[in-house]
Amino acid sequence: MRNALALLIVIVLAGLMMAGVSQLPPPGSPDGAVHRHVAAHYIDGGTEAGGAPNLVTAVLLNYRALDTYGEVVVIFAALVAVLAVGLSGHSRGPRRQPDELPVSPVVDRIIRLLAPFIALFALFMILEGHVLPGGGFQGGVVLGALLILLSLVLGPRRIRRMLPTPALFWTRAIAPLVFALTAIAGLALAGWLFALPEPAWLRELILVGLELAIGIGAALALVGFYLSLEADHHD
Amino acid sequence: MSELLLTTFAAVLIAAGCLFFLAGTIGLLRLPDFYCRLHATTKCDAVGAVLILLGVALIAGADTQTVRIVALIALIAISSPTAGHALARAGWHAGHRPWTREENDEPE
Amino acid sequence: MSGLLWGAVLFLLVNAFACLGRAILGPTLPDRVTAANVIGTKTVVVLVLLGVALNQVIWLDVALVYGLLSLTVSLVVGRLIETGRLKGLEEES
Amino acid sequence: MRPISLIAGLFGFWLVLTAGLGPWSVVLGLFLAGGIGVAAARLLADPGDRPLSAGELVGLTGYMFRLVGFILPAAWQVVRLVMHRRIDIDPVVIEHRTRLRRPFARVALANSITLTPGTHCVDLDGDQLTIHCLEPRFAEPIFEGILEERLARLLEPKS
Repeated sequence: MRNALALLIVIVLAGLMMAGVSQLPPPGSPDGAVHRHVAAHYIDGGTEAGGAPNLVTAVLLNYRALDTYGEVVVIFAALVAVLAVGLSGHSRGPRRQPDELPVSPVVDRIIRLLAPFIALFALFMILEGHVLPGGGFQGGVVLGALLILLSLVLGPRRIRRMLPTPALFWTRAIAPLVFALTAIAGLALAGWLFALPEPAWLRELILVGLELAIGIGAALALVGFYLSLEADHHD
Repeated sequence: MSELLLTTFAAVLIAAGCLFFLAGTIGLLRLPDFYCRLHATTKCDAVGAVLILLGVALIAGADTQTVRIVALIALIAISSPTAGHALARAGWHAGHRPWTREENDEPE
Repeated sequence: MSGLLWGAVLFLLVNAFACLGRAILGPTLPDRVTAANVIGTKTVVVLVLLGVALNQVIWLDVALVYGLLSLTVSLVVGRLIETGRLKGLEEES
Repeated sequence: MRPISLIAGLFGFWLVLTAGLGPWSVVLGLFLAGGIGVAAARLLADPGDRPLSAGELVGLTGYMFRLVGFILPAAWQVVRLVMHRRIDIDPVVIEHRTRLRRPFARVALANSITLTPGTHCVDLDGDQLTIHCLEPRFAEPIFEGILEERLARLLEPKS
Protein backbone atom coordinates (compact mmCIF):
# COMPACT_ATOMS: atom_id res chain seq x y z
CA MET A 1 0.00 0.00 0.00
CA ARG A 2 2.71 2.44 1.01
CA ASN A 3 4.75 1.36 -1.99
CA ALA A 4 1.81 2.02 -4.28
CA LEU A 5 1.37 5.45 -2.74
CA ALA A 6 5.08 6.23 -3.17
CA LEU A 7 4.92 5.08 -6.78
CA LEU A 8 1.89 7.30 -7.39
CA ILE A 9 3.67 10.33 -5.94
CA VAL A 10 6.76 9.66 -8.02
CA ILE A 11 4.68 9.31 -11.19
CA VAL A 12 2.80 12.55 -10.50
CA LEU A 13 6.02 14.43 -9.77
CA ALA A 14 7.72 13.00 -12.84
CA GLY A 15 4.71 13.98 -14.94
CA LEU A 16 4.84 17.54 -13.63
CA MET A 17 8.56 17.75 -14.32
CA MET A 18 8.18 16.39 -17.85
CA ALA A 19 5.38 18.89 -18.48
CA GLY A 20 7.69 21.64 -17.27
CA VAL A 21 10.54 20.43 -19.42
CA SER A 22 8.36 20.26 -22.50
CA GLN A 23 7.61 23.98 -22.04
CA LEU A 24 11.30 24.88 -22.19
CA PRO A 25 12.75 26.25 -25.41
CA PRO A 26 14.82 23.59 -27.20
CA PRO A 27 18.33 23.52 -25.73
CA GLY A 28 20.79 25.62 -27.67
CA SER A 29 18.10 27.47 -29.64
CA PRO A 30 19.43 31.01 -30.08
CA ASP A 31 16.11 32.79 -29.51
CA GLY A 32 15.33 31.45 -26.03
CA ALA A 33 15.01 34.18 -23.43
CA VAL A 34 18.00 32.80 -21.55
CA HIS A 35 20.23 33.10 -24.57
CA ARG A 36 19.08 36.50 -25.67
CA HIS A 37 19.37 38.38 -22.39
CA VAL A 38 20.97 36.54 -19.50
CA ALA A 39 23.70 34.60 -21.25
CA ALA A 40 24.79 37.58 -23.31
CA HIS A 41 25.17 39.64 -20.17
CA TYR A 42 27.16 36.90 -18.41
CA ILE A 43 29.46 36.43 -21.36
CA ASP A 44 30.02 40.17 -21.77
CA GLY A 45 30.84 41.05 -18.20
CA GLY A 46 31.07 37.73 -16.39
CA THR A 47 34.78 37.26 -16.23
CA GLU A 48 35.42 40.81 -15.11
CA ALA A 49 32.64 41.16 -12.60
CA GLY A 50 32.89 37.59 -11.37
CA GLY A 51 36.55 37.79 -10.52
CA ALA A 52 37.24 34.29 -11.81
CA PRO A 53 39.20 33.58 -14.98
CA ASN A 54 36.65 30.92 -15.88
CA LEU A 55 33.11 31.86 -16.83
CA VAL A 56 31.47 28.73 -15.38
CA THR A 57 33.09 29.40 -12.02
CA ALA A 58 32.05 33.04 -12.17
CA VAL A 59 28.43 31.99 -12.68
CA LEU A 60 28.56 29.25 -10.05
CA LEU A 61 30.25 31.21 -7.28
CA ASN A 62 29.09 34.72 -8.02
CA TYR A 63 25.92 35.23 -10.05
CA ARG A 64 24.43 32.06 -8.64
CA ALA A 65 26.25 32.01 -5.32
CA LEU A 66 22.96 31.76 -3.43
CA ASP A 67 22.09 28.59 -5.36
CA THR A 68 25.49 27.13 -4.66
CA TYR A 69 25.09 28.05 -1.01
CA GLY A 70 21.82 26.13 -1.00
CA GLU A 71 23.50 23.07 -2.51
CA VAL A 72 26.26 23.19 0.07
CA VAL A 73 23.67 23.34 2.85
CA VAL A 74 21.79 20.37 1.34
CA ILE A 75 24.94 18.24 1.33
CA PHE A 76 25.67 19.25 4.91
CA ALA A 77 22.12 18.40 5.96
CA ALA A 78 22.45 14.97 4.28
CA LEU A 79 25.63 14.35 6.26
CA VAL A 80 23.94 15.33 9.52
CA ALA A 81 21.00 13.04 8.76
CA VAL A 82 23.23 10.06 7.97
CA LEU A 83 25.34 10.65 11.06
CA ALA A 84 22.19 10.74 13.19
CA VAL A 85 20.94 7.44 11.71
CA GLY A 86 24.40 5.88 11.82
CA LEU A 87 24.97 6.82 15.44
CA SER A 88 21.66 5.36 16.57
CA GLY A 89 22.56 2.11 14.78
CA HIS A 90 25.91 2.18 16.47
CA SER A 91 24.52 2.05 19.98
CA ARG A 92 22.17 -0.85 19.17
CA GLY A 93 24.49 -2.92 16.97
CA PRO A 94 26.18 -6.05 18.28
CA ARG A 95 29.80 -5.51 19.27
CA ARG A 96 32.29 -7.33 17.12
CA GLN A 97 35.93 -8.11 17.64
CA PRO A 98 38.34 -6.00 15.58
CA ASP A 99 39.06 -7.57 12.21
CA GLU A 100 40.71 -10.95 12.15
CA LEU A 101 41.04 -10.71 8.39
CA PRO A 102 43.74 -8.31 7.17
CA VAL A 103 43.11 -6.31 4.02
CA SER A 104 44.30 -8.03 0.83
CA PRO A 105 48.01 -7.34 0.22
CA VAL A 106 47.17 -6.63 -3.43
CA VAL A 107 44.72 -3.88 -2.49
CA ASP A 108 47.11 -2.59 0.16
CA ARG A 109 50.16 -2.24 -2.11
CA ILE A 110 48.20 -0.79 -5.03
CA ILE A 111 46.66 1.88 -2.79
CA ARG A 112 50.10 2.73 -1.38
CA LEU A 113 51.34 3.14 -4.95
CA LEU A 114 48.43 5.24 -6.22
CA ALA A 115 47.63 7.37 -3.16
CA PRO A 116 50.22 10.16 -3.70
CA PHE A 117 49.02 10.68 -7.26
CA ILE A 118 45.37 10.72 -6.19
CA ALA A 119 46.25 13.30 -3.51
CA LEU A 120 47.97 15.52 -6.06
CA PHE A 121 45.04 15.17 -8.47
CA ALA A 122 42.56 16.13 -5.72
CA LEU A 123 44.58 19.21 -4.79
CA PHE A 124 44.85 20.11 -8.47
CA MET A 125 41.07 19.97 -8.84
CA ILE A 126 40.52 22.10 -5.72
CA LEU A 127 43.25 24.72 -6.17
CA GLU A 128 42.95 25.18 -9.93
CA GLY A 129 39.21 24.69 -9.72
CA HIS A 130 38.47 28.37 -10.18
CA VAL A 131 40.43 28.41 -13.42
CA LEU A 132 38.87 25.25 -14.81
CA PRO A 133 35.09 24.92 -14.55
CA GLY A 134 33.62 23.63 -11.30
CA GLY A 135 36.59 22.03 -9.62
CA GLY A 136 36.10 22.42 -5.89
CA PHE A 137 33.40 19.85 -5.43
CA GLN A 138 34.95 17.12 -7.60
CA GLY A 139 38.31 17.74 -5.97
CA GLY A 140 36.72 17.35 -2.56
CA VAL A 141 35.05 14.11 -3.59
CA VAL A 142 38.40 12.73 -4.79
CA LEU A 143 40.01 13.85 -1.52
CA GLY A 144 37.28 12.04 0.41
CA ALA A 145 37.77 8.90 -1.70
CA LEU A 146 41.48 9.11 -0.98
CA LEU A 147 40.89 9.29 2.78
CA ILE A 148 38.59 6.26 2.56
CA LEU A 149 41.20 4.30 0.58
CA LEU A 150 43.84 5.27 3.15
CA SER A 151 41.58 4.03 5.93
CA LEU A 152 41.63 0.61 4.20
CA VAL A 153 45.43 0.58 4.36
CA LEU A 154 46.11 2.31 7.66
CA GLY A 155 42.94 1.29 9.50
CA PRO A 156 39.97 3.56 10.30
CA ARG A 157 41.42 4.24 13.74
CA ARG A 158 44.39 6.11 12.32
CA ILE A 159 42.21 8.13 9.99
CA ARG A 160 40.01 9.05 12.96
CA ARG A 161 43.11 10.09 14.88
CA MET A 162 44.23 12.22 11.93
CA LEU A 163 40.83 13.91 12.02
CA PRO A 164 40.27 14.54 15.74
CA THR A 165 36.61 14.83 16.68
CA PRO A 166 36.33 18.50 17.79
CA ALA A 167 38.19 19.72 14.71
CA LEU A 168 36.12 17.39 12.54
CA PHE A 169 32.95 18.65 14.17
CA TRP A 170 33.59 22.22 13.02
CA THR A 171 35.33 21.52 9.70
CA ARG A 172 32.37 19.39 8.59
CA ALA A 173 30.39 22.60 8.66
CA ILE A 174 33.14 24.59 6.95
CA ALA A 175 31.43 24.96 3.58
CA PRO A 176 28.15 26.46 4.87
CA LEU A 177 30.06 28.60 7.38
CA VAL A 178 32.51 30.08 4.87
CA PHE A 179 29.71 30.72 2.39
CA ALA A 180 27.60 32.45 5.02
CA LEU A 181 30.57 34.59 6.09
CA THR A 182 31.27 35.64 2.50
CA ALA A 183 27.63 36.48 1.94
CA ILE A 184 27.36 38.56 5.12
CA ALA A 185 30.69 40.30 4.53
CA GLY A 186 29.47 41.29 1.07
CA LEU A 187 26.22 42.62 2.54
CA ALA A 188 28.02 44.61 5.21
CA LEU A 189 30.75 46.06 3.00
CA ALA A 190 29.08 46.61 -0.34
CA GLY A 191 25.38 46.39 0.34
CA TRP A 192 24.38 43.08 -1.27
CA LEU A 193 24.93 39.39 -0.53
CA PHE A 194 28.10 37.85 -2.00
CA ALA A 195 29.45 41.20 -3.18
CA LEU A 196 33.15 40.80 -3.87
CA PRO A 197 35.67 43.53 -2.96
CA GLU A 198 37.43 45.60 -5.57
CA PRO A 199 41.03 44.55 -6.21
CA ALA A 200 41.01 41.60 -8.61
CA TRP A 201 43.54 39.51 -6.69
CA LEU A 202 41.44 39.74 -3.52
CA ARG A 203 38.38 38.53 -5.42
CA GLU A 204 40.35 35.63 -6.80
CA LEU A 205 41.63 34.78 -3.33
CA ILE A 206 38.09 34.74 -1.96
CA LEU A 207 36.95 32.46 -4.76
CA VAL A 208 39.84 30.07 -4.03
CA GLY A 209 38.76 30.15 -0.40
CA LEU A 210 35.20 29.25 -1.39
CA GLU A 211 36.47 26.39 -3.58
CA LEU A 212 38.61 25.11 -0.73
CA ALA A 213 35.62 25.23 1.62
CA ILE A 214 33.43 23.33 -0.86
CA GLY A 215 36.19 20.79 -1.42
CA ILE A 216 36.94 20.15 2.24
CA GLY A 217 33.24 20.05 3.07
CA ALA A 218 32.58 17.46 0.34
CA ALA A 219 35.58 15.36 1.40
CA LEU A 220 34.54 15.28 5.04
CA ALA A 221 30.93 14.51 4.14
CA LEU A 222 32.10 11.46 2.16
CA VAL A 223 34.50 10.31 4.88
CA GLY A 224 31.78 10.86 7.48
CA PHE A 225 29.40 8.58 5.54
CA TYR A 226 32.05 5.89 5.29
CA LEU A 227 33.23 6.05 8.89
CA SER A 228 29.69 5.86 10.22
CA LEU A 229 29.03 2.79 8.02
CA GLU A 230 32.34 1.30 9.11
CA ALA A 231 31.65 1.98 12.81
CA ASP A 232 28.26 0.35 12.64
CA HIS A 233 29.11 -3.04 14.06
CA HIS A 234 32.44 -2.45 15.43
CA ASP A 235 34.72 -0.42 17.73
CA MET B 1 46.85 10.05 -47.02
CA SER B 2 48.56 9.31 -43.75
CA GLU B 3 45.69 11.13 -42.05
CA LEU B 4 43.27 8.63 -43.58
CA LEU B 5 45.51 5.75 -42.49
CA LEU B 6 45.59 7.09 -38.92
CA THR B 7 41.82 7.49 -38.77
CA THR B 8 41.30 3.99 -40.16
CA PHE B 9 43.67 2.56 -37.57
CA ALA B 10 41.87 4.46 -34.79
CA ALA B 11 38.53 3.18 -36.09
CA VAL B 12 39.83 -0.41 -36.02
CA LEU B 13 41.05 0.04 -32.43
CA ILE B 14 37.73 1.51 -31.28
CA ALA B 15 35.73 -1.21 -33.03
CA ALA B 16 37.90 -3.92 -31.47
CA GLY B 17 37.47 -2.31 -28.06
CA CYS B 18 33.69 -2.31 -28.53
CA LEU B 19 33.82 -6.01 -29.44
CA PHE B 20 35.65 -6.82 -26.21
CA PHE B 21 33.19 -4.75 -24.18
CA LEU B 22 30.33 -6.65 -25.81
CA ALA B 23 32.00 -9.96 -24.87
CA GLY B 24 32.34 -8.72 -21.30
CA THR B 25 28.67 -7.83 -21.17
CA ILE B 26 27.57 -11.18 -22.61
CA GLY B 27 29.92 -12.97 -20.23
CA LEU B 28 28.50 -11.04 -17.30
CA LEU B 29 25.00 -12.10 -18.29
CA ARG B 30 25.60 -15.71 -19.38
CA LEU B 31 28.36 -17.24 -17.24
CA PRO B 32 27.13 -19.45 -14.41
CA ASP B 33 28.63 -17.91 -11.28
CA PHE B 34 30.19 -14.82 -9.81
CA TYR B 35 33.84 -15.95 -10.21
CA CYS B 36 33.41 -16.88 -13.88
CA ARG B 37 31.69 -13.55 -14.54
CA LEU B 38 34.66 -11.76 -12.98
CA HIS B 39 36.97 -13.60 -15.41
CA ALA B 40 35.01 -12.14 -18.32
CA THR B 41 34.53 -8.62 -17.02
CA THR B 42 38.06 -8.03 -15.71
CA LYS B 43 39.88 -9.04 -18.88
CA CYS B 44 37.43 -7.64 -21.38
CA ASP B 45 37.03 -4.33 -19.56
CA ALA B 46 40.76 -3.75 -19.27
CA VAL B 47 41.48 -4.65 -22.89
CA GLY B 48 38.39 -2.97 -24.31
CA ALA B 49 38.91 0.28 -22.43
CA VAL B 50 42.61 0.47 -23.26
CA LEU B 51 41.99 -0.21 -26.97
CA ILE B 52 39.25 2.41 -27.24
CA LEU B 53 41.31 4.98 -25.32
CA LEU B 54 44.32 4.33 -27.60
CA GLY B 55 42.09 4.86 -30.64
CA VAL B 56 40.70 8.09 -29.18
CA ALA B 57 44.24 9.27 -28.36
CA LEU B 58 45.18 8.75 -32.03
CA ILE B 59 42.23 10.89 -33.12
CA ALA B 60 42.93 13.60 -30.53
CA GLY B 61 46.56 13.85 -31.64
CA ALA B 62 49.32 15.49 -29.58
CA ASP B 63 47.34 17.62 -27.18
CA THR B 64 46.63 18.18 -23.49
CA GLN B 65 43.84 15.67 -24.05
CA THR B 66 46.30 12.94 -25.01
CA VAL B 67 48.34 13.07 -21.81
CA ARG B 68 45.15 12.76 -19.77
CA ILE B 69 44.12 9.76 -21.85
CA VAL B 70 47.52 8.17 -21.17
CA ALA B 71 47.00 8.76 -17.44
CA LEU B 72 43.57 7.11 -17.72
CA ILE B 73 45.06 4.11 -19.54
CA ALA B 74 47.60 3.67 -16.73
CA LEU B 75 44.83 3.98 -14.13
CA ILE B 76 42.63 1.37 -15.84
CA ALA B 77 45.55 -1.04 -16.40
CA ILE B 78 46.31 -0.92 -12.66
CA SER B 79 42.80 -0.65 -11.23
CA SER B 80 40.91 -3.23 -13.30
CA PRO B 81 42.74 -6.37 -12.06
CA THR B 82 42.91 -4.92 -8.54
CA ALA B 83 39.17 -4.31 -8.38
CA GLY B 84 38.54 -7.78 -9.87
CA HIS B 85 40.74 -9.36 -7.23
CA ALA B 86 39.15 -7.36 -4.39
CA LEU B 87 35.64 -8.49 -5.40
CA ALA B 88 36.70 -12.13 -5.87
CA ARG B 89 38.37 -12.13 -2.46
CA ALA B 90 35.26 -10.56 -0.91
CA GLY B 91 33.08 -13.34 -2.27
CA TRP B 92 35.62 -15.97 -1.23
CA HIS B 93 35.82 -14.83 2.38
CA ALA B 94 32.06 -14.30 2.59
CA GLY B 95 31.80 -18.02 1.85
CA HIS B 96 30.63 -17.93 -1.77
CA ARG B 97 31.27 -21.44 -3.15
CA PRO B 98 32.41 -21.61 -6.79
CA TRP B 99 30.15 -23.26 -9.34
CA THR B 100 31.49 -26.62 -10.50
CA ARG B 101 30.50 -28.82 -13.40
CA GLU B 102 29.92 -31.95 -11.28
CA GLU B 103 27.28 -30.32 -9.13
CA ASN B 104 25.45 -28.60 -11.92
CA ASP B 105 25.55 -30.75 -15.00
CA GLU B 106 23.53 -28.28 -17.00
CA PRO B 107 25.22 -24.89 -17.36
CA GLU B 108 23.09 -21.73 -17.11
CA MET C 1 35.14 10.50 -37.69
CA SER C 2 32.89 12.10 -35.12
CA GLY C 3 30.22 9.66 -36.32
CA LEU C 4 32.57 6.88 -35.23
CA LEU C 5 32.86 8.38 -31.74
CA TRP C 6 29.09 8.82 -31.41
CA GLY C 7 28.49 5.28 -32.64
CA ALA C 8 30.87 3.92 -30.01
CA VAL C 9 29.12 6.00 -27.33
CA LEU C 10 25.72 4.62 -28.33
CA PHE C 11 27.05 1.05 -28.43
CA LEU C 12 28.60 1.35 -24.97
CA LEU C 13 25.43 2.86 -23.52
CA VAL C 14 23.37 -0.08 -24.81
CA ASN C 15 25.98 -2.40 -23.27
CA ALA C 16 25.81 -0.57 -19.95
CA PHE C 17 22.06 -1.01 -19.82
CA ALA C 18 22.47 -4.72 -20.54
CA CYS C 19 24.90 -4.91 -17.60
CA LEU C 20 22.23 -3.28 -15.46
CA GLY C 21 20.32 -6.54 -15.97
CA ARG C 22 22.95 -8.40 -13.94
CA ALA C 23 22.81 -5.71 -11.26
CA ILE C 24 19.06 -6.24 -10.97
CA LEU C 25 19.10 -10.06 -11.20
CA GLY C 26 21.93 -10.41 -8.68
CA PRO C 27 21.59 -13.00 -7.17
CA THR C 28 24.27 -12.02 -4.64
CA LEU C 29 25.71 -8.67 -3.61
CA PRO C 30 29.14 -9.36 -5.19
CA ASP C 31 27.36 -9.93 -8.51
CA ARG C 32 25.70 -6.56 -8.25
CA VAL C 33 28.92 -4.79 -7.36
CA THR C 34 30.65 -6.47 -10.31
CA ALA C 35 27.93 -5.15 -12.60
CA ALA C 36 28.33 -1.66 -11.11
CA ASN C 37 32.09 -1.85 -11.63
CA VAL C 38 31.66 -2.82 -15.29
CA ILE C 39 29.18 -0.01 -15.86
CA GLY C 40 31.71 2.35 -14.24
CA THR C 41 34.43 1.39 -16.70
CA LYS C 42 32.04 1.91 -19.61
CA THR C 43 31.06 5.31 -18.23
CA VAL C 44 34.70 6.38 -18.08
CA VAL C 45 35.21 5.42 -21.71
CA VAL C 46 31.98 7.15 -22.74
CA LEU C 47 33.09 10.35 -20.98
CA VAL C 48 36.41 10.27 -22.84
CA LEU C 49 34.70 9.67 -26.17
CA LEU C 50 32.28 12.55 -25.56
CA GLY C 51 35.09 14.79 -24.32
CA VAL C 52 37.02 14.30 -27.54
CA ALA C 53 33.93 14.46 -29.78
CA LEU C 54 32.78 17.74 -28.20
CA ASN C 55 36.33 19.01 -27.65
CA GLN C 56 35.94 19.51 -23.89
CA VAL C 57 39.18 18.74 -22.03
CA ILE C 58 37.38 19.08 -18.70
CA TRP C 59 35.37 15.92 -19.41
CA LEU C 60 38.59 13.94 -19.34
CA ASP C 61 39.20 15.25 -15.81
CA VAL C 62 35.69 14.15 -14.93
CA ALA C 63 36.51 10.73 -16.42
CA LEU C 64 39.58 10.50 -14.16
CA VAL C 65 37.46 11.42 -11.14
CA TYR C 66 34.86 8.84 -12.14
CA GLY C 67 37.49 6.13 -12.65
CA LEU C 68 38.97 6.81 -9.22
CA LEU C 69 35.54 6.72 -7.58
CA SER C 70 34.66 3.49 -9.37
CA LEU C 71 37.87 1.87 -8.11
CA THR C 72 37.21 3.17 -4.59
CA VAL C 73 33.69 1.75 -4.57
CA SER C 74 34.88 -1.71 -5.65
CA LEU C 75 37.68 -1.85 -3.09
CA VAL C 76 35.61 -0.49 -0.22
CA VAL C 77 32.49 -2.57 -0.85
CA GLY C 78 34.74 -5.62 -1.33
CA ARG C 79 36.31 -4.90 2.04
CA LEU C 80 32.94 -4.40 3.76
CA ILE C 81 31.68 -7.70 2.32
CA GLU C 82 34.74 -9.74 3.25
CA THR C 83 34.74 -8.52 6.85
CA GLY C 84 31.04 -9.28 7.13
CA ARG C 85 29.77 -5.71 7.62
CA LEU C 86 27.66 -6.12 4.51
CA LYS C 87 25.97 -9.47 4.13
CA GLY C 88 27.11 -10.70 0.73
CA LEU C 89 25.25 -13.95 0.23
CA GLU C 90 21.74 -13.43 1.43
CA GLU C 91 19.29 -13.23 -1.41
CA GLU C 92 17.40 -10.02 -0.91
CA SER C 93 13.64 -10.16 -0.73
CA MET D 1 58.50 4.50 -4.26
CA ARG D 2 61.63 6.28 -3.14
CA PRO D 3 60.90 9.88 -2.04
CA ILE D 4 63.10 11.48 -4.72
CA SER D 5 61.64 9.54 -7.66
CA LEU D 6 58.15 9.92 -6.17
CA ILE D 7 58.49 13.71 -5.97
CA ALA D 8 59.86 13.83 -9.51
CA GLY D 9 56.99 11.66 -10.72
CA LEU D 10 54.40 13.77 -8.90
CA PHE D 11 55.83 16.99 -10.32
CA GLY D 12 55.74 15.50 -13.82
CA PHE D 13 52.09 14.55 -13.27
CA TRP D 14 51.36 18.11 -12.09
CA LEU D 15 52.96 19.60 -15.22
CA VAL D 16 50.86 17.27 -17.34
CA LEU D 17 47.67 18.27 -15.54
CA THR D 18 48.29 22.03 -15.57
CA ALA D 19 49.80 22.32 -19.07
CA GLY D 20 49.73 26.02 -19.92
CA LEU D 21 48.49 27.52 -16.67
CA GLY D 22 51.36 29.92 -16.02
CA PRO D 23 54.46 30.22 -13.80
CA TRP D 24 52.70 30.39 -10.43
CA SER D 25 51.17 26.99 -10.88
CA VAL D 26 54.65 25.55 -11.53
CA VAL D 27 55.84 26.91 -8.17
CA LEU D 28 52.67 25.62 -6.50
CA GLY D 29 53.26 22.24 -8.14
CA LEU D 30 56.82 21.97 -6.82
CA PHE D 31 55.56 22.83 -3.36
CA LEU D 32 52.69 20.30 -3.45
CA ALA D 33 54.77 17.51 -5.00
CA GLY D 34 57.43 17.98 -2.33
CA GLY D 35 54.87 18.03 0.48
CA ILE D 36 52.97 14.97 -0.72
CA GLY D 37 56.22 13.11 -1.44
CA VAL D 38 57.53 13.65 2.10
CA ALA D 39 54.15 12.83 3.68
CA ALA D 40 53.81 9.65 1.60
CA ALA D 41 57.32 8.54 2.54
CA ARG D 42 56.41 8.88 6.23
CA LEU D 43 52.86 7.57 6.12
CA LEU D 44 52.72 5.05 3.29
CA ALA D 45 56.09 3.32 3.33
CA ASP D 46 55.58 -0.44 3.16
CA PRO D 47 56.76 -1.82 6.53
CA GLY D 48 57.98 -5.14 5.09
CA ASP D 49 59.63 -3.95 1.90
CA ARG D 50 62.16 -1.47 0.54
CA PRO D 51 60.68 1.27 -1.68
CA LEU D 52 60.59 0.82 -5.44
CA SER D 53 63.36 2.59 -7.32
CA ALA D 54 62.85 4.53 -10.53
CA GLY D 55 64.68 1.81 -12.49
CA GLU D 56 62.36 -0.88 -11.12
CA LEU D 57 59.31 1.20 -12.08
CA VAL D 58 60.60 1.55 -15.65
CA GLY D 59 61.21 -2.19 -15.64
CA LEU D 60 57.66 -2.85 -14.44
CA THR D 61 56.25 -0.64 -17.20
CA GLY D 62 58.21 -2.65 -19.75
CA TYR D 63 56.95 -5.84 -18.10
CA MET D 64 53.36 -4.65 -18.53
CA PHE D 65 53.94 -4.01 -22.22
CA ARG D 66 55.28 -7.54 -22.63
CA LEU D 67 52.31 -8.83 -20.66
CA VAL D 68 50.06 -7.61 -23.51
CA GLY D 69 51.10 -10.80 -25.31
CA PHE D 70 49.19 -12.68 -22.60
CA ILE D 71 46.32 -10.26 -22.04
CA LEU D 72 45.11 -10.01 -25.64
CA PRO D 73 44.76 -13.82 -26.01
CA ALA D 74 43.02 -13.84 -22.62
CA ALA D 75 40.39 -11.37 -23.76
CA TRP D 76 40.04 -13.11 -27.12
CA GLN D 77 39.49 -16.42 -25.33
CA VAL D 78 36.64 -14.81 -23.38
CA VAL D 79 35.15 -13.52 -26.63
CA ARG D 80 35.16 -17.04 -28.13
CA LEU D 81 33.90 -18.60 -24.92
CA VAL D 82 30.83 -16.42 -24.49
CA MET D 83 29.85 -16.51 -28.16
CA HIS D 84 29.40 -20.31 -28.07
CA ARG D 85 25.86 -21.59 -27.93
CA ARG D 86 26.68 -23.77 -24.96
CA ILE D 87 29.23 -22.45 -22.49
CA ASP D 88 31.67 -25.26 -21.89
CA ILE D 89 33.75 -24.70 -18.77
CA ASP D 90 34.95 -26.77 -15.84
CA PRO D 91 36.06 -24.30 -13.15
CA VAL D 92 38.48 -25.35 -10.43
CA VAL D 93 40.20 -23.50 -7.61
CA ILE D 94 43.91 -24.23 -7.20
CA GLU D 95 46.58 -23.23 -4.73
CA HIS D 96 50.02 -22.12 -5.78
CA ARG D 97 53.05 -21.34 -3.64
CA THR D 98 55.15 -18.60 -5.22
CA ARG D 99 58.89 -18.45 -4.76
CA LEU D 100 58.87 -14.64 -5.02
CA ARG D 101 59.82 -13.13 -1.68
CA ARG D 102 59.24 -9.42 -2.15
CA PRO D 103 55.66 -8.37 -1.27
CA PHE D 104 55.35 -6.02 -4.21
CA ALA D 105 56.57 -8.72 -6.61
CA ARG D 106 53.84 -11.04 -5.29
CA VAL D 107 51.23 -8.33 -5.82
CA ALA D 108 52.43 -7.79 -9.39
CA LEU D 109 52.25 -11.56 -9.94
CA ALA D 110 48.68 -11.71 -8.57
CA ASN D 111 47.52 -8.95 -10.90
CA SER D 112 49.31 -10.55 -13.87
CA ILE D 113 47.56 -13.84 -13.14
CA THR D 114 44.21 -12.06 -13.08
CA LEU D 115 44.90 -10.74 -16.58
CA THR D 116 46.25 -13.95 -18.15
CA PRO D 117 43.91 -16.44 -19.89
CA GLY D 118 41.47 -18.43 -17.81
CA THR D 119 42.90 -17.57 -14.40
CA HIS D 120 41.78 -15.11 -11.73
CA CYS D 121 43.57 -14.48 -8.46
CA VAL D 122 41.13 -14.93 -5.57
CA ASP D 123 43.43 -14.58 -2.58
CA LEU D 124 47.03 -13.82 -1.74
CA ASP D 125 48.22 -14.69 1.74
CA GLY D 126 51.97 -14.69 2.34
CA ASP D 127 53.39 -16.82 -0.47
CA GLN D 128 50.11 -18.68 -0.97
CA LEU D 129 48.03 -17.78 -4.04
CA THR D 130 44.46 -19.01 -4.42
CA ILE D 131 43.52 -19.02 -8.09
CA HIS D 132 40.18 -19.64 -9.78
CA CYS D 133 40.66 -21.30 -13.20
CA LEU D 134 37.96 -21.66 -15.85
CA GLU D 135 39.50 -25.03 -16.75
CA PRO D 136 42.26 -27.03 -15.06
CA ARG D 137 44.57 -26.75 -18.09
CA PHE D 138 44.80 -22.96 -17.73
CA ALA D 139 46.73 -23.44 -14.49
CA GLU D 140 49.72 -25.02 -16.25
CA PRO D 141 51.52 -21.80 -17.28
CA ILE D 142 51.33 -20.66 -13.65
CA PHE D 143 53.05 -23.80 -12.40
CA GLU D 144 55.66 -23.40 -15.14
CA GLY D 145 56.39 -19.97 -13.65
CA ILE D 146 57.25 -17.84 -16.69
CA LEU D 147 55.82 -14.70 -15.13
CA GLU D 148 57.48 -15.42 -11.79
CA GLU D 149 60.80 -15.78 -13.58
CA ARG D 150 60.44 -12.37 -15.23
CA LEU D 151 59.31 -10.64 -12.03
CA ALA D 152 62.15 -12.20 -10.06
CA ARG D 153 64.67 -10.88 -12.57
CA LEU D 154 63.10 -7.39 -12.36
CA LEU D 155 62.45 -6.96 -8.67
CA GLU D 156 64.68 -9.46 -6.85
CA PRO D 157 68.20 -9.14 -8.24
CA LYS D 158 70.53 -11.75 -6.74
CA SER D 159 72.71 -9.66 -4.50
